Amino acid sequence: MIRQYLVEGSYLAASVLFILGLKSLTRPEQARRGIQQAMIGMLLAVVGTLLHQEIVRYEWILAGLALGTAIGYPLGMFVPMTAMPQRIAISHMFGALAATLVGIVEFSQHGAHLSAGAMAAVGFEVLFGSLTITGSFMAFGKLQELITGKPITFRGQNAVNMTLFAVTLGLFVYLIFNPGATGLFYLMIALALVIGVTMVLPIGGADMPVVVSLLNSYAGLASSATGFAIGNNVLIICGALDGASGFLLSILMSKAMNRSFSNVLFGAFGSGPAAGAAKKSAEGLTVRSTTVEDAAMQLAYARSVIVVPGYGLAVAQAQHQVRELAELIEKKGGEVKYAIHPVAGRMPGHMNVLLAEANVPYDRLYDMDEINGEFERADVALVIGANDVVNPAARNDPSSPIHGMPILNVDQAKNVIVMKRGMSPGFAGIENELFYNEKTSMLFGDAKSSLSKLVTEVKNV
Amino acid sequence: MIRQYLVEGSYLAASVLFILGLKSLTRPEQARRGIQQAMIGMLLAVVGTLLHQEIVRYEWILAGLALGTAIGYPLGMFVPMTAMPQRIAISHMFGALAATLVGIVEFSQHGAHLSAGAMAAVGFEVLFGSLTITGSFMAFGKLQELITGKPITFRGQNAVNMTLFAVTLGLFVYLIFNPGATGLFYLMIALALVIGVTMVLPIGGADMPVVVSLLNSYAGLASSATGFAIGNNVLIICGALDGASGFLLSILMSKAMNRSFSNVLFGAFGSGPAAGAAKKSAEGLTVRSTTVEDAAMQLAYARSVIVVPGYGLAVAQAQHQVRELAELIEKKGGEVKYAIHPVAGRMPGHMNVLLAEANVPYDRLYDMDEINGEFERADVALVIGANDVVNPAARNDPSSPIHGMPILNVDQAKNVIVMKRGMSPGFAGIENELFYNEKTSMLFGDAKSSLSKLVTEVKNV
Amino acid sequence: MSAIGLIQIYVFVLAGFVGYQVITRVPPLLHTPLMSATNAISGISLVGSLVAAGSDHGRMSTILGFIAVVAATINVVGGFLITDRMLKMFKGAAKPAASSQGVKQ
Amino acid sequence: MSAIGLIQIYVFVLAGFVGYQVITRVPPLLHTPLMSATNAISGISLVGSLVAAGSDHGRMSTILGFIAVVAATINVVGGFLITDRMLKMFKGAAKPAASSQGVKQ
Ligand SMILES: NC(=O)c1ccc[n+]([C@@H]2O[C@H](COP(=O)([O-])OP(=O)(O)OC[C@H]3O[C@@H](n4cnc5c(N)ncnc54)[C@H](OP(=O)(O)O)[C@@H]3O)[C@@H](O)[C@H]2O)c1
Ligand SMILES: NC(=O)c1ccc[n+]([C@@H]2O[C@H](COP(=O)([O-])OP(=O)(O)OC[C@H]3O[C@@H](n4cnc5c(N)ncnc54)[C@H](OP(=O)(O)O)[C@@H]3O)[C@@H](O)[C@H]2O)c1
Repeated sequence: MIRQYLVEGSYLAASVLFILGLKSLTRPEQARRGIQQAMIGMLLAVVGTLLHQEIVRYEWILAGLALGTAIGYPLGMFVPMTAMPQRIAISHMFGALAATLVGIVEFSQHGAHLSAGAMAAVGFEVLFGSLTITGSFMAFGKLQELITGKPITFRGQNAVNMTLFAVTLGLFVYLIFNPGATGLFYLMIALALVIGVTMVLPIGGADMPVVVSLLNSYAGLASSATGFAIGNNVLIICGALDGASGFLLSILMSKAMNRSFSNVLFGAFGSGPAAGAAKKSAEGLTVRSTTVEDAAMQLAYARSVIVVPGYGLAVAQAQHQVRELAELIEKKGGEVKYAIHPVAGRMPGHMNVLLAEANVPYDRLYDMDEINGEFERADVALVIGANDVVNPAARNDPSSPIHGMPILNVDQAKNVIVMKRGMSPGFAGIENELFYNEKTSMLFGDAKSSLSKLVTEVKNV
Repeated sequence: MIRQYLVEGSYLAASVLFILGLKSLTRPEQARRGIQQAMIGMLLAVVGTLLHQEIVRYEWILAGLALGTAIGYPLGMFVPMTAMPQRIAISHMFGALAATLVGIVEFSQHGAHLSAGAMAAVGFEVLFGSLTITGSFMAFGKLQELITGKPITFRGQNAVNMTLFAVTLGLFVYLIFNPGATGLFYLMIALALVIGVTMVLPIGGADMPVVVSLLNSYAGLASSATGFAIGNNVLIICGALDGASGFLLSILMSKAMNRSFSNVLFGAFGSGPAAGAAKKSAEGLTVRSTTVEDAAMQLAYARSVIVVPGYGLAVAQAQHQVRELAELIEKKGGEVKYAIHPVAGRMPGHMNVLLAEANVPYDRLYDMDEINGEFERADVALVIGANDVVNPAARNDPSSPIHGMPILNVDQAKNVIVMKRGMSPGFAGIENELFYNEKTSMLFGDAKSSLSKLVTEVKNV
Repeated sequence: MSAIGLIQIYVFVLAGFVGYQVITRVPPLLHTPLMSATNAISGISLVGSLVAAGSDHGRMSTILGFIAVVAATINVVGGFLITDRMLKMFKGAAKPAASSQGVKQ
Repeated sequence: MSAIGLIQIYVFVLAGFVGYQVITRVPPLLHTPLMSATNAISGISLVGSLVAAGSDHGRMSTILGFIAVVAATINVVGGFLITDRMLKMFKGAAKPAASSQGVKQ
């Protein structure tokens, strides 16, 4: 009896600490402490569980904890920030795997004796769990470029997918009323695993972040279902938190990209069709390229510089060089601000972590809405590896695939310097007028090496 | 079985609709629809309950609903906005009464068979319920001026209160383990009723709003306890919402008054002691009083006027005249804004409802933080029945009882016109330097009649 | 305390969080309607009162239940009516016409 | 569905509200740490996995439970470590000295 109180008390405390932990993320100064509280919550919940009366043998538990820690530690400590998208994708796979396996154990223990409600919970759990396992793994593969990032489509794909989906759903409903049909249960799992694959196949690698967030919310729902199945509230709560987070972030990304969910999931975007239009507006326009020396002069004498980082900064891993350059400019008397577009990079908050890693204080980072009015007063806008998020076509060209997406008003600055390696398009695969603007000078080359050279030059000015 | 689903389903729907209803209050445009949804939620819950299998006779129920509606309708439709504080106080009494009676019924039915947990819930319910009944009634009496608003104190009061409290608490704990002690149960209720009275007696009438909010949260806790006792989640949820609301509003008021909770509850403030200091800073200073004609000239030619309403506006019921005057000034080409201090009046949001009643659009109402920077650019600050909330002593005089309370920066306006009946102090019972400021002219008289005269004069300018 | 009692604590704690977050975001403008709205919602104790008044557990239960129904109904009816009455009064920039007209003169 | 099943729905719905309200207030600055934090917290499925791995319900349960423990532990350990690592990097105006010094030159 006392033991049960302890177990339940630890779960309640954990739930509260988790909520407070996430709440702390609303304020950067408190975030770290809040997450540490959440860790304590997790510890409490684990210790509480070990008191559970059903647990009789500890050797497998200890082995599992040890192995998990051995794998989790490097994943936590050594994965570089640039690999965060794939890192997160793969971790959803682990979460979903745990939920699915717990569901299978539950089913194999009670099988035919499960009530309709319990069977619905278990079924839901393994269904969402399984498709998240393979879906996340596919997303990981695309992001890590183990699989081609191109959408993979074949004729009749939609018909196949719909059939698969309908059959699986049918099995789920049948099992609720006939929980004894063990074979069908495993068939349902197998089909759900296949759905996870076919669901992600036709989506382009660049759309993966939205998919990953959506899978996050599926993993959350699977956790909640586990909670319903084994009667555990902390699981229900965490699942709901997780589900809400994944869902809201994927909505946020879709919105900032000005696309609908269904367009992301079924659009096979970011590849073929758009590429056709790529060269369309470039005709008859010329690009002005500049040298490191000229760019250094401009920056050294600028009173106000706005840095616009993009995905290319992450690719080049040039965050430290940016900070160095900014400090130099400040030494010369200029003011440097960073303009962060909500979908710059490849995941929400990508540029923020990247620059934080290089010790850029976060009060120098400005959200799009805060800084857009300041471009017209800026002497230089320094665009580093950003492309789509500064493309004026989003404002001007109704036929552009990104039309309507809010962008940073870089073209209003007095001068624009763009650093990229060549003229290749960004994520959306479209041409960018900004590069042909008469205010713009292009500094071609890898962002990291260009920035290092700029630092040396500015020092000498 | 189906019936039980319907009942529970209606409760779940009601809970969600209540939460959404309160959430809608975060946005004025949606508020009305949200509250109408909450009404639907209430209807659902009531209809759902009538399906409950324990209910076998409907005549008392119908009689109760009819009588309650007959009393509630006028309380809802005809109580003037100025009487809102007492209106709200008395309604907490009704809420607590219902909770307490349900607790008594529960106890009388199960009595000695209640488990410790259930008894704790029932005990908590009647304890908080009872003290809220009498406490709210006392607060109502003080606000309605049926009882003197002065703190009523007697020697040994604290000792008596503490003893009462300790005995009641002792009974509560004893009952948890001996739920069969029926006599003690009713004794506990009787003592809790007495505590409600003695708790409120020593608190000044002007501090009642804080007390009322606190009683609101007690009533909420009593509801939640009812939910625990009869196993009803919608009660638990509503109780928690209610409790949170009452608690947060009382904190907000205390903060805006720059006082601690314990100071409000045990301070016997707003009466004797402060009044002694009343005349202290007034010596050697003179008041400049003005005429309606002069004030009308000033207002008619002002480019920018900030109206500062206070409790006196509510007393005088002059909200319609204010709006009329403001419209006239606007016709003459001036701009009129309203500066709303968080504790102007006698309850949170008091000035807002008052002005809304007179059809002043709410985007003309500015919170203190929004408008404080604008006073220095205002030609005239028109202070109507406000006193403490514009008292510079809060900034300048560390010995003042309101020192540290944030105030409206009326003294930074180019001219200040103060409308009040005489030189009597406001709620805090202290002198106000602002009235002796050389920029200030006093327009003595009841706010309503002064404003009417001003309207006539301004028309003629 | 039973398993159900335990889960009820979760419900209470979570509802407290929701309440805290919702209420802290209500602007001062609507604090008075907020007070009367929570008041109306607190009339949900009607649910418990109805069962007490309608079930067959002796005369005392019925009478106490009846009084409880009356009290709770007063809060529901009065609370919702007054809240709606207040919210009806809150208007956004309803008359920009009137004032801009004024400026033009 | 039992009475407990019903209450669990309340827990889920309320937790969803809490989640919605908390997450919508997280600033874009911390969206990446948010993703990894929810990831770490989702490792709570460890709780179910531990029971599966440690109870005596046959070899298959134990092995599946073991794998589940490993998977969930990876998320807990990896997730919390990486979140903390990220949050450690976020600094407020740490070097106003350096920059104002620059302006003075
Ligand atoms: N953040 C999110 O959550 C998220 C999620 C999903 C999708 N997206 C999408 O991702 C895009 C982000 O826009 P963005 O402007 O940040 O990036 P982008 O449009 O993808 O452009 C990146 C640019 O960086 C350049 N680049 C690549 N490697 C470089 C290197 N080593 N040095 C210098 N430049 C390099 C590339 O040009 P070169 O090859 O010529 O150098 C490329 O044009 C948006 O379209 C957005 O919708 C974002
Ligand atoms: N809002 C809340 O939630 C709340 C809750 C608790 C306490 N309080 C306290 O209430 C006070 C509110 O400040 P306040 O500035 O609004 O009011 P106040 O300081 O109480 O002053 C009101 C003034 O109005 C004048 N007045 C009364 N009747 C009038 C009439 N018919 N015509 C013209 N003037 C009239 C009075 O002076 P004459 O008698 O000379 O006319 C009095 O000085 C603060 O101290 C606050 O802490 C507020």
